[in-house]
Amino acid sequence: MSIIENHKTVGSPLSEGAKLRARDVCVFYGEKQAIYNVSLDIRQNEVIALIGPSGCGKSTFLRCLNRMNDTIDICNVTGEILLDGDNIYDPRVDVVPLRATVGMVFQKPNPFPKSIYDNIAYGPRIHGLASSRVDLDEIVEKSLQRAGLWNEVKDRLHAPGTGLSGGQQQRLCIARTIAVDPEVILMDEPCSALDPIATAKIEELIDELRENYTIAIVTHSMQQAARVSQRTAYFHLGQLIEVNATDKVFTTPEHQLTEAYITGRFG
Amino acid sequence: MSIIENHKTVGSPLSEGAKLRARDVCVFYGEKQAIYNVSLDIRQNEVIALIGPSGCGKSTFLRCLNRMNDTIDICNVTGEILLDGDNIYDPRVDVVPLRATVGMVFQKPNPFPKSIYDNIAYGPRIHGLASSRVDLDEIVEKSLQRAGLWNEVKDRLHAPGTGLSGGQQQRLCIARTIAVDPEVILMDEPCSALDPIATAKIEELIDELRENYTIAIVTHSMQQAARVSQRTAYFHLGQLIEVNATDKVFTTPEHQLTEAYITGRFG
Amino acid sequence: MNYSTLLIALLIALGAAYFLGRNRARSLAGQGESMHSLPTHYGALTALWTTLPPLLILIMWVMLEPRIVDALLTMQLPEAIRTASEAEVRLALSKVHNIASDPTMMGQSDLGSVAAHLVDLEQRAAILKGGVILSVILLGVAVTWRRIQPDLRARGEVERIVRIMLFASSAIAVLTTLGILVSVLFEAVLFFQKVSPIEFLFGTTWSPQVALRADQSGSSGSFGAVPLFAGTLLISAIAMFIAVPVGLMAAIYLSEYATSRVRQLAKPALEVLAGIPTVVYGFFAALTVAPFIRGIGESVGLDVSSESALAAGLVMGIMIIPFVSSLSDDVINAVPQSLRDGSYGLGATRSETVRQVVIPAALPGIVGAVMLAVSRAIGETMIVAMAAGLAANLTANPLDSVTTVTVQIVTLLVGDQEFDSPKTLAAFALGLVLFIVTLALNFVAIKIVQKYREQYD
Amino acid sequence: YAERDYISIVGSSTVYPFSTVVAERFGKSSSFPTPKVESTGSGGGMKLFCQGVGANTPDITNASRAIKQSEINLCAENGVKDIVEVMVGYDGIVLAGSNEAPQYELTRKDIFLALAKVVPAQDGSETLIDNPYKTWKDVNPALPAKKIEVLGPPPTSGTRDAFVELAMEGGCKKFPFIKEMKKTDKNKYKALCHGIREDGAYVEAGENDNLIVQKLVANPDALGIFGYSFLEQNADKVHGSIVEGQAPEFDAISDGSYPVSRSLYFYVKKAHVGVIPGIEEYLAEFVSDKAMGEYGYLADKGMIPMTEEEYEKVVDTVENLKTISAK
Amino acid sequence: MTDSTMTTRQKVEASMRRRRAAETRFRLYGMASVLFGLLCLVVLFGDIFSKGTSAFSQTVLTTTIEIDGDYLDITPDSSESDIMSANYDGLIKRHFKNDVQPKGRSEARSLFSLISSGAGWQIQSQVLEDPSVIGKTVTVDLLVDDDVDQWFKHEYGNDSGSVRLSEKQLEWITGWIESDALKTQFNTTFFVNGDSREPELAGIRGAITGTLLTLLVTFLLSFPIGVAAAIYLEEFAPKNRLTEIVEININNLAAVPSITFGLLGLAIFINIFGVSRSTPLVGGLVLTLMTLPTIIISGRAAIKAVPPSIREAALGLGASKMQTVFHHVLPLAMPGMLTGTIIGMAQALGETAPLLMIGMIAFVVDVPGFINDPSTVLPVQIFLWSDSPERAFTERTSGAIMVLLGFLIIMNTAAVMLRRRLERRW
Ligand SMILES: Nc1ncnc2c1ncn2[C@@H]1O[C@H](COP(=O)(O)OP(=O)(O)OP(=O)(O)O)[C@@H](O)[C@H]1O
Ligand SMILES: Nc1ncnc2c1ncn2[C@@H]1O[C@H](COP(=O)(O)OP(=O)(O)OP(=O)(O)O)[C@@H](O)[C@H]1O
Ligand SMILES: [Mg+2]
Ligand SMILES: [Mg+2]
Ligand SMILES: O=P([O-])([O-])[O-]
Repeated sequence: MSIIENHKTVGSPLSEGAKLRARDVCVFYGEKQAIYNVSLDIRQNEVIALIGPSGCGKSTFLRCLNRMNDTIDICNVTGEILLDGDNIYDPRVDVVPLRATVGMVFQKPNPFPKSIYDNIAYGPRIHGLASSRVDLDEIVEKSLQRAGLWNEVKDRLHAPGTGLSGGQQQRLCIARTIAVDPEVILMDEPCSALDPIATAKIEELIDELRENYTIAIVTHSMQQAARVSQRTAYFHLGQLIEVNATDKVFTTPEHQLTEAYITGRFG
Repeated sequence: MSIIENHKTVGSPLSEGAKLRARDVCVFYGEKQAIYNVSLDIRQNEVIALIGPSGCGKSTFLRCLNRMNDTIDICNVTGEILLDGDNIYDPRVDVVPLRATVGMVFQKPNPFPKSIYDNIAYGPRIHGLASSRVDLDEIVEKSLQRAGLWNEVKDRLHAPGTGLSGGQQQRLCIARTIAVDPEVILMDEPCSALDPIATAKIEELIDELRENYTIAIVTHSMQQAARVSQRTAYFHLGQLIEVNATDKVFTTPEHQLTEAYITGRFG
Repeated sequence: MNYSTLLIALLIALGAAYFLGRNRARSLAGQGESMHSLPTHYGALTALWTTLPPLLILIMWVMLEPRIVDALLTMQLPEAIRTASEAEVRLALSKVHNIASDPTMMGQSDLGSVAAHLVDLEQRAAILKGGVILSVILLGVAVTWRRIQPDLRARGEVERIVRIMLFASSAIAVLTTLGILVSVLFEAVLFFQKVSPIEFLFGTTWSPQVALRADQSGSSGSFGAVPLFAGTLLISAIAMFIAVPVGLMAAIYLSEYATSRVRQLAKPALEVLAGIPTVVYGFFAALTVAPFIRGIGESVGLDVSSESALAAGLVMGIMIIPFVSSLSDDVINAVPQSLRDGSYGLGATRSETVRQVVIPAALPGIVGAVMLAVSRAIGETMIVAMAAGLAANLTANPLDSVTTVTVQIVTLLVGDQEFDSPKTLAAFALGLVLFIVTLALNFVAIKIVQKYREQYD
Repeated sequence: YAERDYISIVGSSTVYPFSTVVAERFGKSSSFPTPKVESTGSGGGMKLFCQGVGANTPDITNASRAIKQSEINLCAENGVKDIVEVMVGYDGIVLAGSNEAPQYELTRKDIFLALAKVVPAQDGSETLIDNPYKTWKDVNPALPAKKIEVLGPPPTSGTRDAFVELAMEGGCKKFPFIKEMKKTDKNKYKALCHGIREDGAYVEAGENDNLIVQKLVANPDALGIFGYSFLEQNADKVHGSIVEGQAPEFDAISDGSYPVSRSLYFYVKKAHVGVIPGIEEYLAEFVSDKAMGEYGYLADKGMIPMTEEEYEKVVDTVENLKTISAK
Repeated sequence: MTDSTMTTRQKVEASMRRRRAAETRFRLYGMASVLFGLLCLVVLFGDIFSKGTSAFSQTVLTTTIEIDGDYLDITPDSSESDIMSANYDGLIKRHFKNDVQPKGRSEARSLFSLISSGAGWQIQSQVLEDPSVIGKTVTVDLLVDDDVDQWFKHEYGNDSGSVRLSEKQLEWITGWIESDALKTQFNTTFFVNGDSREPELAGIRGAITGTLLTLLVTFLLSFPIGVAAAIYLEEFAPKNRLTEIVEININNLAAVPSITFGLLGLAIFINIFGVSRSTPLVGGLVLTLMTLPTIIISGRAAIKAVPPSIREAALGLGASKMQTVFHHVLPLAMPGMLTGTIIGMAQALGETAPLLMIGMIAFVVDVPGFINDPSTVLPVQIFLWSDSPERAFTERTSGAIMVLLGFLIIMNTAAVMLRRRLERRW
């Protein structure tokens, strides 16, 4: 299944007054191109789901949005990404406030080798979000609660975060991210290791967060995409094939590839 | 929701002539008990799904079955686990052939920092499964194909395995495990990072493997459990609550906790 | 004010400035301003600006004060001395200093008045110094205090300063290299004017027996450095032959097999080996190991010289075990457990896991450790001088006595020397060539590491 | 230039043990601080000494040989013009063996034949051949049939220079045709007489004399070359070989009948006298009878005192601070 | 051998014999390596201890002596300098002359040589402390000469030919032994005195102080600079040709013979910056240059070993590069950096060659008070003593080595405890 080099995204990738705008973004890992000319707007207070087959570049694209790709030596990004109108790839931009504003939950849970408490408290501490110990305790508790982890860990807050189960680690990382209260949250498969109940809890959280924040979520579960997102973007081999309202994508996809993917006829 | 200390598993955890039998297994992480008196038989040529809320002990139990828990210092296992009638916790047992016989796919993908080829070839090499280079190439190709990764990586077999996307890494780890051709395969959420197509591919693989092997799979997706498994075991807070034929569990669960979990009424 | 008082003052200023800056930021934030950075960043910034400039001034002062004082004193010296040779002036100055430090002598010398002047100068300099430093401190506090406004990017500024300090630190290491190169190069060039580089590099006879005195003589002396390099190679090879397997296996055992108790005792115990003075190793090698080897050799009918490369190499190997073992143990320990799990899960034995997964993942660190050990082996002198002799034999037989480049450098430099004799200059030429050779060695090592580097995670 | 109130001494490691005794006694019995004595080797000491004048250069340098003209020139270039040379005494160089081995009776000719790189052919002709001798008996039938193995200092050492000049050259000259050569081809003569064999019979064993002593104990067949004071201290372990019929004993070295001994010196920067406190007093202590005299404490430490006549001259030099140029 | 009809299990079982053997062998190699290292340590320690313990005792001669004010020409009211310069040696000589009655001058000399030349100073310091003893008769434990000390301590000179004492001398000594005047006591001198050329007066206090000061300077400079350089090179420096050259250079510095650092120190610190010779300051500076490569190299290896996911996690939360490094990478790399520091400092603690060039191989009697007083260090003291003719220095050399090792062990223990607290596996 080969696709044209310069595919034009179908649907409505762009929109007025968006919070985040990606324009003609290409990403290379060394020689290998992983993202081809993607343009996509993400609106304030919306949840956008990024879906697509494994290896199609969802994580890569997501990582562009807060310049986490900078940390990979061989990774090279071209194009523009504007946050509230400012190009985040401008050399004068300080990535630190950027990343504090655009938070990220990674695909593989990566707790710090510190206590659970310190894992959560780290962000608020460096950003000076808590003025006192009590404040901080509160932030930690609140974040853990919202991530649905509080009950499981409340009596071992000072045990190492690395001693948690897979799903617990994932929720810890979510809690850690929301603890710094970013404006945009990027989530790379936040529920992949979670049971339905925990998943529901996180989906609830996403719904709740949407009121004040902008969220981009990578997911493999179409049900989840359907449940939490307003718009869905479909990636294929590094290209953005289609962006549309979620119900439209799942009921009447415009592009044949999207259709093939969501109906499971593939490969 | 508190449960009685010495819960008796409902359903049919035991069965004649099983391949793997767990008897009264308790697991402790230091002081903390993670598994309480679990007894469960796993039959030859069956796929058993382990489900339950995050942190309930699924991974822990799975890791007992090939003594992967040995690698965690503070972890302590009591009870008996018999493979083909031999207690694998017998001090005289050598874990090496045991683990070659009972293979494992981990929850977090952990490719070796080697090339994709070497990741797969590692097992066959140490066990001397391939008598020639050609043999080995064949094993590698076959395993990657069965894990649905061949097409994506065939032209970069000598690129590092750590440079793959999350889902690709997960499939790499599956391929690595089946490359050594174990008799029992333990899979800890093998599809958590996979898109529906790749998931379907893996489920197909599981179905195919079942003819010759015994498989235990941890999953958070009830649909998946329903699709691939013959029996389902439900864990809750370290206890094995119910074991029954999969369709029975999902249609008429015996235990109220199971019912609460599969209907999503919980917490 | 003397220097220790000033240093204490600086320390106090450091603490005070930190709190001042932080509290100002806090109070601004308390007034509802949204500060760009955390209060601690403002504190750190204030602390840096109040202590760094005075510290730099102080260092300059330490270096310049004696020169300026002496220049001023020189003008006070009697005409006769001042116009005489520079040596006279220096002598007089030394004398003035000595008189000044002993008040009873003040009146007894014609230089008494100059000494009194010196005492006076020193007092004034001390006051001036104290004043300058204190005002710079206050200036720093004041300026930074005023600069603390909501839009001051304190964190960025602090980080820039820290980054400069980090850079300066690594620059020191590079400057050291340059310094060494310069200090060796000049004299090496002089050497090569006397002895042809061809002879030096390819000659196979090393016998620096040249005359140092007009009334004395030696044989003409030959400076073929090949035997020295061969000896260095031989001894280092023997040492590495001990240290690498033993050290690496010990590291593996400690990090992968041993209980944490054993590890915590054995690792530091092995580290003690690196700190035993080399004299001790030298005596041990010369008086215990060498006769032992000789005894064994003779019992099987081999002709073993009483000084052998083997004895020195073996003992040197023991000395550098901890370089390999401890540093490797650290990097092995840092390999994530998930990699080991992956391997065990496939049914690999511990040793297979170690050899094929852990070691490759830890390779860059291990190579670093081994290179450090090799370096130490090449640089060691005492053991070789005491146990392997000083005779430059060109041989690959470990039972023969050999010598190394470093030993020759040291003996040439501490022996009876003369600044322009090729015998002394040879030390510098050897140093230069050794420098180049090890540079090449390191280059190769880095290339190997880059080629085989396996980045985990 | 910071002030310095103590005397700074550098130089020979051979003179170091004697110089330090004086320094220590001087420090304890006077109101001056104890001088600092560095062991840098004679050449290294000279280099420092000749760097210039002033408190940051040493006042005195010890040497196990006389100062060289080139060094005097260097000193002069750097403004060190007036140097006082003080002879300290003698140092016997011994060829010692383990007490478990018999005492050798050697002549300088034996030593030369045993250790030289090239020797006259055995047939008595005037051809020179690479040293063929393996055992002492080969050299001189009167000696035991033991392998020639001599542990001695490396070519960079002053002791080696002295040994070569005194023992080897002395033996070398016994061959008339070589002695002739001195007049015709001085360089060849020296190369011949001073060249030590490098085939393993002469073992360059470093400069730690205690180590050589202990190696001799471990290896009784070998001989070692070192200073008399180590022989004296270790008389229970090693003995000195007889050279030219004379054992290395105190009196024999003192009166010159033991042929292998050299003089030790130190040099004083006259310009520093009066600038650095205590130099005169230190010199006085050094040349006092209780230190340098026949029964002085330096003799106790193994230094061989000089003759009465020489001593008089030294005392005179020191009292009048006679510089080298005025000599 | 591997038959395609065999099942995996059979193939694995078939390979197990060989692999188990390999495993056992591997494990044994590991254990043997550790044991070998420890054995070497034990042998070296045993060697040193067996030679060195006797350095901690000293023979003294108890005698009753009259502090004869007339002979000494002092009274309790004399000035301090008069008391200082009085002839105590003469007093002691007179005392023993009267006591033992030697015949003739040479016998007297051999009698006097049994008493340490420090005995006079012993009396002197006693009188200085309390001038009222002048004119009284006091009992003192006089130090004996090193020959007597050696003979007495080592079971009367068990190596039969102990010819350093004459018949007559042995006779006197035996007399003292019979009257219980000769005994050994703990050698406090060894710990409170500076260097001396008389073994019985020689101590290591100066060298210990010098070592402490020198290492303090070394540590205070090399640790922060080394860590900072490692951080800069690994985390901040752009990865290009230049940094590669820098990296190679630093690795290369580790192979530079240590004496070269002495040359450099001489050229820079002494000749250019005018630091005085033979001081802990210049010694510390030179040793800093020497230890830096070790700390930098091990520090870089430790930083490299921190998994990138940790950095990502911190960066993703909006931590700056600097914060990521100082909050996460550095703590995780600290154990490795400490190892490098331990080894580097241990090396600095045992080093002599570079100190030669900067004048620390020296005879310094007075204990240094600060980093710019002339001083020496323990390894130099050991080196100098090991090359002294006097036999009694042999045991003192070993004694000093024992002290050095004690020093090393204390230093390491502190660092090791710190390291243990910081270590974790992830
Ligand atoms: N290494 C460890 N040290 C201490 N406690 C642990 C460790 N690993 C797991 N636990 C605890 O044991 C319990 C069971 O963990 P386990 O990993 O088996 O859960 P799980 O059922 O696999 O959950 P998930 O679906 O989230 O992966 C949890 O409470 C977890 O926090
Ligand atoms: N560090 C890297 N180096 C080289 N190639 C990489 C790297 N990371 C990702 N890639 C490649 O880039 C492509 C896109 O990867 P990406 O991680 O964005 O996929 P994804 O859509 O997130 O897939 P998944 O759902 O499996 O996580 C893949 O082909 C992958 O192999
Ligand atoms: Mg991904
Ligand atoms: Mg799990
Ligand atoms: O140190 P020396 O010059 O006497 O060998």
